[in-house]
Amino acid sequence: MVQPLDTAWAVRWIRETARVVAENRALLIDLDRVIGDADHGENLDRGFSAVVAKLDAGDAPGTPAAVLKQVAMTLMSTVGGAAGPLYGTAFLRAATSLGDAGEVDAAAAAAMIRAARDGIVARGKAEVGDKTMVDAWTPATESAETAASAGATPPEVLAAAANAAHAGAVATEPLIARKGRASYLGERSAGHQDPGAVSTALILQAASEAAGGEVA
Amino acid sequence: MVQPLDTAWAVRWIRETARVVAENRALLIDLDRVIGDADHGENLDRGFSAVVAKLDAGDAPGTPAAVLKQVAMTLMSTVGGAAGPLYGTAFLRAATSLGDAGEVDAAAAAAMIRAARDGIVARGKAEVGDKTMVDAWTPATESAETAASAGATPPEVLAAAANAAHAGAVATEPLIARKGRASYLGERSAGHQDPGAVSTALILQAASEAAGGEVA
Amino acid sequence: MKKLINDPRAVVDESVEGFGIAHADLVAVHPDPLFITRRDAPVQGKVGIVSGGGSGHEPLHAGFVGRGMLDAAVPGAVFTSPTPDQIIPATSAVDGGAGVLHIVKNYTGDVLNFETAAEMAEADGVTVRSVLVDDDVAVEDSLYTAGRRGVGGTVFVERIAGAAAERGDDLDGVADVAQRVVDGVRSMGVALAACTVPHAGVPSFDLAEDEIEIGIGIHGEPGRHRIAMEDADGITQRLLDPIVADLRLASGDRTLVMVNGMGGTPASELYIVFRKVAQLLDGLGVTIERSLVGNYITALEMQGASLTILRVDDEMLELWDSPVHTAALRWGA
Amino acid sequence: MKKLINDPRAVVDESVEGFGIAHADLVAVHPDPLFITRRDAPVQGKVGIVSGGGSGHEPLHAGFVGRGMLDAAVPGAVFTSPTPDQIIPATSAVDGGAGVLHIVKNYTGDVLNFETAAEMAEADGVTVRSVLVDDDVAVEDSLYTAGRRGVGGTVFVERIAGAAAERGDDLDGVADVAQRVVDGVRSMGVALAACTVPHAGVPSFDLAEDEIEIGIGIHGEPGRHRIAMEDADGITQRLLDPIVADLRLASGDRTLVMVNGMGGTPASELYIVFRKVAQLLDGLGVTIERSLVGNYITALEMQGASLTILRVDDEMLELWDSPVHTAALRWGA
Ligand SMILES: Nc1ncnc2c1ncn2[C@@H]1O[C@H](COP(=O)(O)OP(=O)(O)O)[C@@H](O)[C@H]1O
Ligand SMILES: Nc1ncnc2c1ncn2[C@@H]1O[C@H](COP(=O)(O)OP(=O)(O)O)[C@@H](O)[C@H]1O
Ligand SMILES: [Mg+2]
Ligand SMILES: [Mg+2]
Ligand SMILES: [Mg+2]
Ligand SMILES: [Mg+2]
Repeated sequence: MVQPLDTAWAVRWIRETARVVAENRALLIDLDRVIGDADHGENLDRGFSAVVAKLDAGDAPGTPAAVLKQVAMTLMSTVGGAAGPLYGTAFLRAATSLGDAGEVDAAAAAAMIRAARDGIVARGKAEVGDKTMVDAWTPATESAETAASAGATPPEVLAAAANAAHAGAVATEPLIARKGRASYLGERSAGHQDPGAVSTALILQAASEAAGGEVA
Repeated sequence: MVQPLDTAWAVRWIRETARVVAENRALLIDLDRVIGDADHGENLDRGFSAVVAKLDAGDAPGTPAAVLKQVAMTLMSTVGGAAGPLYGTAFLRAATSLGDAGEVDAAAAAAMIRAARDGIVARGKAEVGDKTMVDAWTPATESAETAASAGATPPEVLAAAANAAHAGAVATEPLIARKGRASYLGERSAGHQDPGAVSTALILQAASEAAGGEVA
Repeated sequence: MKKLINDPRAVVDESVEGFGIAHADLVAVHPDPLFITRRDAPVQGKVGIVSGGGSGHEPLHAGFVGRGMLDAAVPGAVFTSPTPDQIIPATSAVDGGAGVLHIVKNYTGDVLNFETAAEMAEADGVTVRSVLVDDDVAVEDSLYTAGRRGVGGTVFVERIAGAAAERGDDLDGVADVAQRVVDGVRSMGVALAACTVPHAGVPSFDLAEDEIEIGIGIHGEPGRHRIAMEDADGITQRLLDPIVADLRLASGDRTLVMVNGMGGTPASELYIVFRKVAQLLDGLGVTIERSLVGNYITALEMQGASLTILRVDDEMLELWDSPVHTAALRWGA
Repeated sequence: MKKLINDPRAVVDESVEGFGIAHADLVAVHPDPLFITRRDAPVQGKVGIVSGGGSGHEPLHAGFVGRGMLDAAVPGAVFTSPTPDQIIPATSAVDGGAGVLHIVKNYTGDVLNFETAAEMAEADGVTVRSVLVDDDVAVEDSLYTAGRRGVGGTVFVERIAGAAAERGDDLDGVADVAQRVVDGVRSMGVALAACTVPHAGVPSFDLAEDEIEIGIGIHGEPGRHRIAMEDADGITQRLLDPIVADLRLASGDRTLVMVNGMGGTPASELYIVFRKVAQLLDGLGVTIERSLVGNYITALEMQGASLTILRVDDEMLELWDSPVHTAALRWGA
């Protein structure tokens, strides 16, 4: 069941994200425990619970961009840590890139992912290979853009992004961290997936599933 | 090999005590750990090591009483806790009871043990059955006196005392402590031997062995 | 056993040595026999205050040596009361001609050693009075037992007696106010995990992941009973109830409250306990006039806390607020 | 996991609430969004000092709010930096017209959240300067990493910057002296046992009975490497050496030294470490002008210690000695 990327999709995406983040709270805490400070799952769960509470309470925002902007502001004020500002910026830039469109087409979907990714890089200054969420967002962006230029449907663009993010997250395992808290471990950071890269894959997978997309 | 209870015997007694206390240090700590504060073996080991160091260093005291008085002063100033003053008093009273005799006969041996026991009771105010070292000293005193009046040799008096002290220590196991640190546990103090009663048995056994006595 | 120590038998000496270096402006360490005095001891004309006991309860007692509190502290081996040959010179060293008060926690060993020392110091011409602290409501007080233990209340006794001495009260006056604090103070403790005595090398007791010990002392001894783990609010209620009952605290009473960490408990948890104490006392109409939250009388690295409550009057409060300058308690100076 | 807590998610709120009750004479707690200010904030004409970060490091930062130190502390969730919507009102609340200094420990999260908050506070008309504390020599400082972490040095920066602000220095002056402290301070830590983050429920890492972690931070993260257990003197040498090397400490240098407990280490052990530090520095001809020994910046109930050394000059010492009155650090007031 393929869905248009409209405001309802954006709301579904965010609710689905909250659900999978809650479901994977312990996993994300545990990934962060090994090479960080054991809070990533707790932080995101707190943040996306607040996001859902806001969706439940307020008037539904009128555009996909308005949904994402509300998410950005809520994450910024409830998550804290590194992930709060990074995901906050990502959703804010994503919202900005969508403008006031009521529906997101394939090119706009790819552009949205790039905007999010570029926002994270602008704030966090991490490069590909530093073992951060950038290692999931970057291949996601590239795959989304490739799919969009090849004429994929919007849901297909999101599915491509999600699959690439997932692969990117898995590929962080052997890396030695050079940014974020895991970098303090030096070589001991190798051998574990980066929690932020894994949560990125979850978020993009939620976007895809909210669009009815199939994720491999 | 039965020995006279002279100054040499007193020195042998004390050295043998130091040896068995060191040997049973961990046992005494462990008994005290369960119903007290895990220091009895450490305290006595520190004290009797100091006693031996003093014997090694100084001129040999001239009488059994002089030996025991030196022991008393050293224990008083090195053991601390409850056992320091109690054993200090015991050895002081024992020394006093011996006067300036060069050799201890059977009656004097029994009187010495009673003096030690009465000193402990005077200082600590414990009664038989309170689960303290008094529960070893009291039967030891009675057995020693019985043996002496029955015409036993001095070593036999000491052996009787040691055996009774040992039995008294074992018999503290089911008791509920009413004095000393174990009393804070109330009924939870039952089921364990009292560390001070056990160390009393070791000390009296050393006295007997130093006299060539056989301990059952 | 993992500890930041060298030879387990040198723990007290080395620790006190470090303490002496860190606080050389406040104290002098006398190494053999070991005791600690105020830098400026004896203070002429002032009653000297001496306390002591087994080590392992830091900052008690050495951390409370200084103006407005103790003149001398006498540390024994870990959990072992000191010996008379330490207490006697400490007593003489702080006698400024007005006599010396011994503040003794009620344990057989402490009582006997301080008793002997007091007798001998008196024979040397120092007037000594003693006050016995026995504030632990976890222990039954009866003629047929060793009586209640001295625990957290000791901190309040040392502070208030020290303030009275600093004010210039005579020996009987200082002893009297100390006794009034003893009469009005009660404590109760809980352990979540045991401590390990350095020379023993194994934990003093074993607790399962879901058990706690209620009514523990400060020597790693087990408590009165063991219960299933509860939340902080529930545990706090268990600490408070017997104190309130024993002191017969009622609406209108004014108190000094200490939530004390046993050594291994983070400050954040102590404040969670304090929050509940404040709520419960407020519910009873009891006022908290002053409070301490932190590690003041510990049992090595034991995890847990104790609650101490003193019913105060204006005089005690005035003494409490007067200047104090020690390593562990300082204000107004 | 055994802790004196209620709901693991309420730990910070409840603990800060208790802190606010216990220290109502010093601080005001603003519950939503959560931050703590000096009772008398804003102090007109004085530069405001704000710090903050994840909770779990108590007494840092709330314990350092008061005269001569911080005007506001902003606590995040446990080990999670606070959010801009907390930092912004805290900043405004302590702006007495002379601007506000943000003291930020160098972690990605803290840096990003404080950066955003500073930008927004500036937009609201508050002049903000920031200083980044990065004193942990366990971490490699390079363009290609997140840089060194901020740990124990934060205490010195907060105290000395706070003193400068209290003295009446302007914002640039306060920021400059804070930066001088950052430049001159280095730290190194060791863990004997990990802590357990309340919402995680399991220890942050596992250490065998005979292993310790060298170069740990304050968030329960593992250290740079794991070695076999050593005695206190050996461990102290390992903490000191890299600091001495990095600061190029040499004969004649004057220092401020902190031996800090990670939360679960008894004071007696910290003094044993301090003793060795004093001996080793003495051997190098380096003077310890002032020292702190105790729990000042912790990682919940972690067992271990950290060593922090600041090379001081007369001005820093004068600022250090000036009156400070906070829950955790107090003298001259
Ligand atoms: N500089 C950075 N750029 C991009 N991502 C980063 C950066 N620093 C950290 N991250 C991401 O943030 C994640 C950690 O988030 P979280 O645990 O919530 O914050 P914190 O590290 O403050 O505890 C890491 O797994 C990593 O993916
Ligand atoms: N009042 C008392 N009378 C007689 N013996 C006592 C009394 N109190 C304690 N003891 C003895 O002292 C022993 C404990 O000695 P020790 O552990 O060295 O001292 P502490 O209890 O001060 O740690 C107990 O096992 C008991 O036999
Ligand atoms: Mg984290
Ligand atoms: Mg004992
Ligand atoms: Mg003892
Ligand atoms: Mg964090």
